[in-house]
Amino acid sequence: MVKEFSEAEQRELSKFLENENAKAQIQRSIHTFTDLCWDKCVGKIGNKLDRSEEQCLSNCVERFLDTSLFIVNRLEEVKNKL
Amino acid sequence: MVKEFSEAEQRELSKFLENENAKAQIQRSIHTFTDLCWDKCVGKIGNKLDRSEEQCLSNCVERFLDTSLFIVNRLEEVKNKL
Amino acid sequence: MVKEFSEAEQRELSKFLENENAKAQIQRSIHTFTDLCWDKCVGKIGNKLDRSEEQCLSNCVERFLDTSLFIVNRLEEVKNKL
Amino acid sequence: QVRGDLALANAQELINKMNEKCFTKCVPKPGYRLESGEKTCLSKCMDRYMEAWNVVSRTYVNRLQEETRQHGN
Amino acid sequence: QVRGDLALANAQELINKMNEKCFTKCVPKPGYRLESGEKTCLSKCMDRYMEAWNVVSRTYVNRLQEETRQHGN
Amino acid sequence: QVRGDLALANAQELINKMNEKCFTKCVPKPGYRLESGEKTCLSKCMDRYMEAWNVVSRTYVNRLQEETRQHGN
Repeated sequence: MVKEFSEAEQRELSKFLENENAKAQIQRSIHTFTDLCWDKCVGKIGNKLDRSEEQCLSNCVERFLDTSLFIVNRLEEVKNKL
Repeated sequence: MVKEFSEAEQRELSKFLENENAKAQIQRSIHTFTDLCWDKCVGKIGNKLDRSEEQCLSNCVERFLDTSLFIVNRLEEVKNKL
Repeated sequence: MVKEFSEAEQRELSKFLENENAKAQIQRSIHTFTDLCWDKCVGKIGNKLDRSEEQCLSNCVERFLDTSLFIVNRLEEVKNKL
Repeated sequence: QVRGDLALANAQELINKMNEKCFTKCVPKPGYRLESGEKTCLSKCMDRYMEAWNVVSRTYVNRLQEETRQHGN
Repeated sequence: QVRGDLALANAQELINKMNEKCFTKCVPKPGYRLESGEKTCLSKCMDRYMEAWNVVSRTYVNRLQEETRQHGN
Repeated sequence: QVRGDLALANAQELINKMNEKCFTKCVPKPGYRLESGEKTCLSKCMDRYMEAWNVVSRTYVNRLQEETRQHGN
């Protein structure tokens, strides 16, 4: 009942799954950022996102990622000083 | 060590599990709705929910479900126009 | 391919895993409490947590746990009266 | 077993939510002990939360039944 | 199968988030039915949410690509 | 392996929470770059968050030990 895979097929499969995992992780992040930045940037519901809302959304994602890098780098520094 | 099931038993079992799954999903939804609608509807803690709080809770669940249907239907329409 | 464990090894292993499980649960709780009590107790970011912020954090954890006990005990009482 | 797990998970989730909601409502400034006023508030809050849970539950299950009736099975 | 599951989970999550965000924005006081003004608001809110999702998505993917380019790999 | 996974999950969760809390506190209006004032705030906020984590941790573990002592094992 269980299909046997050749080694080549197994490598193929595990690469495929890794890829799909990375994609799933990216999509989860997009949902998280949209949630967070929507609350920060979008006010009254209009007929289109206005220029400043769009800019705010894009800055929000970029600065959130900068914050993430800043935190990880600073923790690395602290660890290296120990 | 692993008990063998007859086909009939397997069908029975999988129907039971499906049912339990549906029940678990319904209970999760009830917790989610209570959480959301509690924040929207219940103010100061009194000796009983008053009439307007009860009505608000019930409307909150109904309108949330309407919103859900509205969204799914509208997405279907958009997809069919493509 | 699967290593066989003696009974003694199995007991050892399951005790180890139980322990690690308990530790993981405690760490999850610490994250949850820090999240909740940070919002309640920490205002402007200074050069150190001040005395009252520290006291608030510690009281926040203690009272949250008291609340938890209070709830569980009261539910027990209600159940026993039935 | 499955059924017991479900009931347990359900009770645990109810307790967690009550804990969070009632702590927020009744203990806004945690002090050196739970004051008696806070305990009174917690008891009432638990009862209100369970009432709310019942209202939500009834409303949702009615709605599910109605929709099942309308759309066939 | 995996690919389909992923697309489905993604769509489901988008619907859940829109539901929550747009219900909050458009139905602050739930009444006996969804009023037409509320429905108009929900339609617009859905479109805005998908726009926001696209902006966030574009920004994030650009950033990932830039970082991959900079750090080799 | 299990022990390493646990430490890693713990560190990851701490980073995620700091990211969320400190971004909210220090970058209320995200601009075209992280300003130096925002970075200073982030550094301090990280230190405060870790202090808070330590206070919470100490309080909770003490409490667990006390309860274990009182109720036997």
